[in-house]
Amino acid sequence: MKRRPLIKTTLAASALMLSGLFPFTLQAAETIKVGILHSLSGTMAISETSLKDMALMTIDEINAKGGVLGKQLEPVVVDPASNWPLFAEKGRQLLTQDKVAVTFGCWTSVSRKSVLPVYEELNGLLFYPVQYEGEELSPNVFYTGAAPNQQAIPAVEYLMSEDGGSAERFFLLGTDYVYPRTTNKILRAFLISKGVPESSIEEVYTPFGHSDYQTIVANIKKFAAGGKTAVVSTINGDSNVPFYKELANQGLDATDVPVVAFSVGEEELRGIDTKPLVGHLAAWNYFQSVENPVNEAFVSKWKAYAKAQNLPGADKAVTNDPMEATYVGIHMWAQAVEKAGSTEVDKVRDALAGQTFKAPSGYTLTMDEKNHHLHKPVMIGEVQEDGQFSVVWETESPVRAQPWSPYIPGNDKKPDYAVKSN
Amino acid sequence: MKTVPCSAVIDGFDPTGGGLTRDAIGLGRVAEKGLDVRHGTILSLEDINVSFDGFKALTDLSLYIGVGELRCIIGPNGAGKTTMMDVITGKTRPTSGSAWFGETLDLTRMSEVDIAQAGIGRKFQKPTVFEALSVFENLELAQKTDKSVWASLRAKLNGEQKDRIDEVLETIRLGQSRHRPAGLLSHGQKQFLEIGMLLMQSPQLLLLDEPVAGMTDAETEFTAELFKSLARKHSLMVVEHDMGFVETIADHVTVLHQGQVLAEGSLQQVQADERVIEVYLGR
Amino acid sequence: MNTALHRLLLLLLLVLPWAAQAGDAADYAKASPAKQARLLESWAAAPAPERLPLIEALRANRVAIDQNKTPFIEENGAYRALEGDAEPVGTPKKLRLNNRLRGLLNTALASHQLFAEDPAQRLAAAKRLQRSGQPEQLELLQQRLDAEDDAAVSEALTLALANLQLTASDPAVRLAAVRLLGETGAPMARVRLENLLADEAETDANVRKAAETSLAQAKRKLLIGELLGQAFSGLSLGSILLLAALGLAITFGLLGVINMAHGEMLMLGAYTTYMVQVLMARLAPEALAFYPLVALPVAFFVTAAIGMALERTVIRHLYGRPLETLLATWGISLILIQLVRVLFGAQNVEVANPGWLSGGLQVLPNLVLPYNRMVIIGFALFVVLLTWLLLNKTRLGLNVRAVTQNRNMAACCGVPTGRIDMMAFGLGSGIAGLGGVALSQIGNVGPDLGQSYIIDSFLVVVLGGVGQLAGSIFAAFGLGIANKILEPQIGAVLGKILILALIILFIQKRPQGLFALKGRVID
Amino acid sequence: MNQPLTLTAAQKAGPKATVTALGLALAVLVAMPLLHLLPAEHALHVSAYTLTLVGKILCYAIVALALDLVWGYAGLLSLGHGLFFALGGYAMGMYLMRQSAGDGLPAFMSFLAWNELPWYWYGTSSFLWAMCLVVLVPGVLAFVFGFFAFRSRIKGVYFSIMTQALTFAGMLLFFRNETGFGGNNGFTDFKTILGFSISAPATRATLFLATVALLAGSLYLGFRLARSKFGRVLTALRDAENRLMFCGYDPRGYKLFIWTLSAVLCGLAGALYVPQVGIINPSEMAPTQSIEAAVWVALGGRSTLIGPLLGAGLVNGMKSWFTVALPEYWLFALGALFIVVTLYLPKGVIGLIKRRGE
Repeated sequence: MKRRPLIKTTLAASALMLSGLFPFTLQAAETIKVGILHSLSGTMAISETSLKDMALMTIDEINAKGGVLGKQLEPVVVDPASNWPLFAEKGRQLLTQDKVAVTFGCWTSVSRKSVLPVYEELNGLLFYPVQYEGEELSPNVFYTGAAPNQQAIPAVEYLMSEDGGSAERFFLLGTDYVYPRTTNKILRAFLISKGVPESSIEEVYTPFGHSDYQTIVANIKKFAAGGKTAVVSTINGDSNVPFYKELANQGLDATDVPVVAFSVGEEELRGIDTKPLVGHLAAWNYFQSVENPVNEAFVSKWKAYAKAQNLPGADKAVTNDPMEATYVGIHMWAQAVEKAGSTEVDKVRDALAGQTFKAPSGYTLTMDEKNHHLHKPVMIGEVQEDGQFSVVWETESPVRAQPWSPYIPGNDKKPDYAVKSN
Repeated sequence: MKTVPCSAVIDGFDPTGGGLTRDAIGLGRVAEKGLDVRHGTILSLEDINVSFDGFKALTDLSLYIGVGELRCIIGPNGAGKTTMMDVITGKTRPTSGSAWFGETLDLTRMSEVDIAQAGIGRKFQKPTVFEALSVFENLELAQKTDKSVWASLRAKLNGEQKDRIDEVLETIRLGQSRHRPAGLLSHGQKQFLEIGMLLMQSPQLLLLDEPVAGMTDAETEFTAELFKSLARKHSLMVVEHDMGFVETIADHVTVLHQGQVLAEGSLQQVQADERVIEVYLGR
Repeated sequence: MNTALHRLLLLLLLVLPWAAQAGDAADYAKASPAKQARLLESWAAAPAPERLPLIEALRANRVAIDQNKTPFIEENGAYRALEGDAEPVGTPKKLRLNNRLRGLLNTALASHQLFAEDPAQRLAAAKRLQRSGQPEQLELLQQRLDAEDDAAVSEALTLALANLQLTASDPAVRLAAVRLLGETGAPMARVRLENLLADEAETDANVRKAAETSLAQAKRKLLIGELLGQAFSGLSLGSILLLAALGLAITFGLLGVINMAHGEMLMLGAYTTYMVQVLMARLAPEALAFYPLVALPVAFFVTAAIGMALERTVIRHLYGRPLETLLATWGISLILIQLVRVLFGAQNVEVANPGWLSGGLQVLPNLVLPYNRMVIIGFALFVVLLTWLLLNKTRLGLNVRAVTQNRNMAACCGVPTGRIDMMAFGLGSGIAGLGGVALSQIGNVGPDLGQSYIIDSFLVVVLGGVGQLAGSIFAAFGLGIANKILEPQIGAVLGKILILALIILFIQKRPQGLFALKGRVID
Repeated sequence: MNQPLTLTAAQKAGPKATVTALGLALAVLVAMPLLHLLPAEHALHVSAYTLTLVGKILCYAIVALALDLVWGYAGLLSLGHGLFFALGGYAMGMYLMRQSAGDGLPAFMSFLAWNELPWYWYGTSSFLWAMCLVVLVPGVLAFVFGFFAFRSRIKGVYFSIMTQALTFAGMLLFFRNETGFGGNNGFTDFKTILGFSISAPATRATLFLATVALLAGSLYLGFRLARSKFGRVLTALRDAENRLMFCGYDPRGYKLFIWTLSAVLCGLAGALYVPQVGIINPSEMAPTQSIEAAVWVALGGRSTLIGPLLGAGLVNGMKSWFTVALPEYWLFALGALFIVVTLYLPKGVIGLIKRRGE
C-alpha cells in the first residue's frame, strides 16, 4: 500500500488535467488556446507578473474585437515558479496537454534556454519579449525584445557624444549573468574599435542578489577621477535599488558620472525614490512617456485594466518596454494567424515574416523577413522625479537586430536566418 | 539461580602480560600484546589538573588502581568524580598531569574510541542505552568484536556470539525482554542493560557511575554480588553515594573533595578520618 | 565696511550692462543644445547677478517655452514670462535638459554664487568649481579671490584656482599650484599631477620635482581615505548583518527554534515602514521626514504580534523538536511571502530615504560617509544595548534565560513558561522587525527581502555561538569587515565564496562557535 | 525518536501487503516507459510529458531516500544535498554538452571568452569518464567535507547550517561565468546521449527505466543497510553517540560512510535527472531546493524507507498540479501543508497510514 498514494496523485493530477481539458476540447471549435508562461511566484515574479497581466489584457482586447479567425482566444496561464526545469515541464505541458497555438513567456535567458529544446522538438511557437544577449536564433522563437545592437551599442554611442557628456572612460558593471557578460563583451569590443584604450574600461561583476555596493561605488569614484566617466549598468533588477541608493548617498550624481542601465525601466523605478537619480539614463525601445496617440491609448487602457482587475498597486500602474514587446508580439501573432488563415506553426511563422504593427513606441515595427527579431527604434531616457523617463535621444528609424553580434569572433559565420541549433 | 556467570562471559586477562587470548578490538586493528601491567597497577593518575574557564575541577589529583581491585570513589557533589571519569575515558583533556592505563597506554593522548577499545568500559550516571534498539541488539552492538565499518556491514552473529548474548541476558535477568525496545524498559532494567553491555564489552577496567541509583533493594543486592564476582578478574571503579552498597562491596575507598584525594583506605579507616567527617557533615 | 562697499560698487558695475543681457532667456530658449552649451560656458566665465534666477530656474527644470519659443517660468502650474510680460501661446513645453547642460548649469550657477552674500553659499560654489572649473574662469576666480574676506572661502578658491594654474606660463605660479594640490588629497589632484608629469608635459625641473613630491603626498592621503572607507564599509555591512541576525539570535539562539520565517519578519518590518510612510504622507505630510522614527515602534509591535501569534498557533507545539520547527517555519515563510505578494504586488515598493538620511558627510576628499549608514551603525548598537538590557536587567529577561536554560526547573519555580516562550518569540520577531526598518533604508523592499538575509543571519548566529549575544555581535562585524577587506582584492563573488569556506573551516576548529560555553560535558 | 530502524509500517501492515504494493508500483513504473513507446494515438499511450514528469519525481525520490539515510537513520540533517545532486547533474551535463558540441567548444564557451576547454573538462566527451565524475565528484566532496566535519564532531544544527553554507558557496561558484560551467544559464540544449537522440521515445523510455532501476536499487540497498548491524550502529549513533563511543565504535567512520554513500546516490540521481528535464544550472544548488528535499522526507515519514519516496511524490505531484490549478495561490497550499504535517503528522504520511492500518 506504500506506493499507491504516489501513483494516485499522479493519476489524480493527470485526470484533473484531462478533465480540465474536456470542456476546452468541446469548445475547441470556438477558441484558440494561447499559453502564458511567466513566473508568478519565486524571484522572477517581480518582473514577470505584469507581463502575464499585460498578455491577458491584450488577449481581452483582441477578443473584444472579435478574436482571431472568428474565434476567441483562450489564455492558459501556468506558473513555472522561477524554477528553470519547471519552465521546460510547463512548456511541454502547454504544447502537448493543452495544445496551445502559441506561447508568450519567459523573462530570463536561462528560462528561454530551458524551454527552447521542448519548443524545437514539438515545433511550438514562443514569443520572447525581453531584451537579451543574442547568440541565438531559433525557428520556434520570435524575439520581440532588443538584441544588443538595439540597446547597448546605441546607448554607449550616446554617452560618447557631446550631449551624452563625451564620456571617455567606461565602468561596465553587471550582475554575473550571461546577459551582462555577453553584452559587456560586445561593448568592450565596440569601445576598442572606437579607439577607447583598454585602461579606460573597467568590468566588474557582482553575485546575484548583491545588496552591498559600498566598495563598488568607491571604486567607481576612484575610476572616475581619471576623466569623464560613464557607468554602463547591466545590474539585474533587484540589486538596482541598493546600487542607486548608495550612489546617491555617496554624492555621485548624474552630472558627474551618468549611469546608463539596460535593465531598469518604469516598473523597477516604482520601487525606488527617484529624486536623487534624476539624470541617470536607461536605454530601451519604448518608454511610457513617449508621446503619440497609440501610446496614449495603450497606457490608459493598461491603467484601466489594472484598476478593473484590482491588480496590486493599480493606482500607480506603469507600462514598460517588455510589456510593450508582449503587446506587440501578441498583436503581430494575431495578424499573422489572420494572414495565414490558420494557427499552424509553420504557416504562422511564414506569415510573421515582414509583418508590421503600429506600436506604442510611435513607430511602425516590422518583423524581419529572416531573423525573427523586430526592427526597433532605440531610445535613451533620463530618469525624472516622477519615476518616468524623458527621452533625450532616439534613433531616426527602427534598427534591424543583429542577434549574432559582429563584435563577437566567430559570429560572421553564423547564418542570418533561423535554424534549429543543430 | 546462577550468580557468577560473568567470569565465563568475559575473557580473563593475563596479569603477566601475555595477552595472546585478546582478539581484534575494532577498526580492524588487533592488539598484538595485552595490557602491560607489570607493576600491578591498571590505572595511574598523576597530578591531574582540569579547569573550566578558571574553575578548577581537579587539582593535582593522583590515584592508582590495582589489577583486580574494586575501588569505590565517594565524595560530596562537585568533588570532581565525574570529571575524573571524563579524564580517564578521554572525554575531557587534563590541562596537566598524566594518566596511564597499564604501564604503556597514555590515556591523555588517546581518543575516547581508542580508550574504549583498549579495555576501559564506562557506565554513565544516567543510564544510556540505545532506546530505539531491542535489548538483544543493544548487547549485540556492545559485544567485543571488530567494530570497523566494513565489519559491521558484513557482520553476522555466529552461534558462539549468540550464546554469549544469551548468557549475559540471563545474568542481567532480561531474558524475557530480549526483543523489547530498550526505551520501554524500567529505570532499573536500563541500569542492568547497561551493565550487561559493559559485560559484553569485556573490559579490563570498568568505570561505574552510581550503578545502583534507582534500584530496588533486591536489585542492589544482586548488583553487589555481581560486582564482587567481577572484581576477581577485572578492575572496577565505582562511584557511589549509597554507603550501604559501598560497604558491601568495597575493599578500598577513595574520598574526593574539591578535586583532590582527601583520604584513602578501607571504609572504616576513611569513615574515621576527621577531615572526611567534616566534609560530609561539616556543611 | 570697506569690503562691503567694495562689493556694492562691483554689483553696480555689473548691473550696468543690463540692457545688453536682457535677452539671455530668449537667447537660450531659441538656441540648439550645442549653442546652449556655449552660452552657459560664457555665462560661467562672466557671471551677472540678474541672470541668477534664470539659471536657477533652468537648473530646477522649470523653464518652458511656448509655440513662439518665448521662455516662461513655471510656478505651481502657472506660467510667467521670464522677460517682458508675454502670455503663453498654447501650452508651454518644458525645456529639455541633459547631463551635459546640467553640468554646465552647475558650473555657471557656482560662478554666480561666488557673489552671494552668504559665505556658506560662496564656499559651496568655490568647492564646486574645484571640480568643474573651466580655464575661461581663471580670471573670474582670481578676481573673486582678491575680493574674498572669508578665510575658508579664500582657501577653497585658491585651490580651485590652483587646478587651473597648472598650465600657467609662469613657472612660479605653476610651482605654487603644484604644491597646493599636493596638500588637498583630492582624487582629481592626483590625476592632474600625473598628467603633468606624464609625457614631459612639464618642462621646468623645479616644478617637476615639486610635482613628484606633491603626487606622493596626494597618493598617501588618498590611501588613508581609502582604508578608512574600507573600514567604514566593513562596519556598515557588519551592522546590517547584525540587525538582520539579532532577532534570530533570540528565536534560534535562545529558544532553539530554527526559524526559517525569520527573514519574513525582516520583510514585514520593512513593509510596515512602507505603510507608515504612505500613511504619514497622507495624514501628516509635515512630519513625513520622521517616518522612520515612527515606523520603529510600529514595526516592532506589528512583527512582535505576528511572532506571538505564530508562537501560539504553531511553534509552541514543536518545542524540543528543533528540526521540525524548520519545516513548519519554512511553510510559514512561504505563506507570508505569497501573502505580501498578493497584497502589495510582486514588485518592490518605494521606501524613500528622508532628507536627514540622504546624502553623506564629506570627511576627506575621497571619503563620504552616507548618513543612512552611519545612522544604521548607531541604531544597530542601540538595538544591541536594548536587547542586552532587556535580557539581563529585567524580570522578563531573567525568566527568558531561566526557561531557555532549564525549562522544567523554571516551570517548577513558578515561571509561566508558556507565556515566557511567547514573549521571547515576540521579542525576537520584534527585533527582526526593527532590523527590517533599517534594511528598508538601504535596499529593496519586496516580498523576497527576507530570503536574501536568512542564510547570512544563520551564519552569524552559528559563527558567534548559539545562545551568545556577544558572539553574534563579534561574528557580524567580523564577517562584515572580512568581506570588505576581501572584496577589493578578489571581487565580490569570490570574496563571498572564500568567506563561506573560511566559516566552514573555522567551525571545524571551534564547533561551538566563537563564544562557546566551556564546562563539564553534560549528557 | 523511539522508532526502531526497520520498516515500521511494513511490520504493522504485514510484509505481504508491502511487498505486493511495492511490486505493483514497480510494475506500473516499468510499464509506463513501454506504454510511451506506443503510437501517440493509442489509448494507452503515456505522453512524453507524463513520462518526464514522473521521471523527474523519481529522481527527486532518490534524493529524498538518500537524504533520509543520513537524516532519518544517522541523525544528520543535511541542508546541502542539492549540491551533490547538482554536481552529478553537471558531470552528466558536461558529457551531454560535449556530445552536442561535437569537436568544437560548448556553445556558451564560444561566446564567453573561452578559447579552449579548461582542464576539468578533459575527458568529459567519454561517457565512461563522465559516469566516473558523476560518482567521484559528489563522493569526494562529501568525503572531504564529512571527514573534517565529523572529525571536529560538528552535529545537529551546526552541521545543517554548514551544509547549507556549502551548497550556497557552490551555487555562487557555479554562478560565476569564469568558473566555466555556463554561469547562470548552466547547460541546456542537449542533443544526443551515446549517439541516440535525447528526445527519441526509446531514449526517454531507457532513461526512465534507468531511473526506476536506480530507485529500486537504492531502496534495496537502504533495506539491506537498515537490516544490517551497520544500520543498528547508525541508529545507536543517532540516539546516543557518546554511549556508542564508549562501546568502542568510532562514529566518524560510520557517519562518513553513510554520508558519502548518500552523496553518491544524489549524484547518480542528478545524472539521470539532467537528460530527462534537459537543463542543469546553479539554481539547483540554491539552499531552498535542499530545504525542500528535507520537507519531502519529513512529510513522507522520517526513518522509514518508503516515507521519503511518498513525500517526494506527494509534494512534487502537488506542485505540478497546483501551479496549473491555482497559479497564484499554490504557495499558500504548499505552506499550509508543511505546517499541518509537522503539527499533526509528526511521523509523516507513513505514520498516518500506519495508524490507519491499526
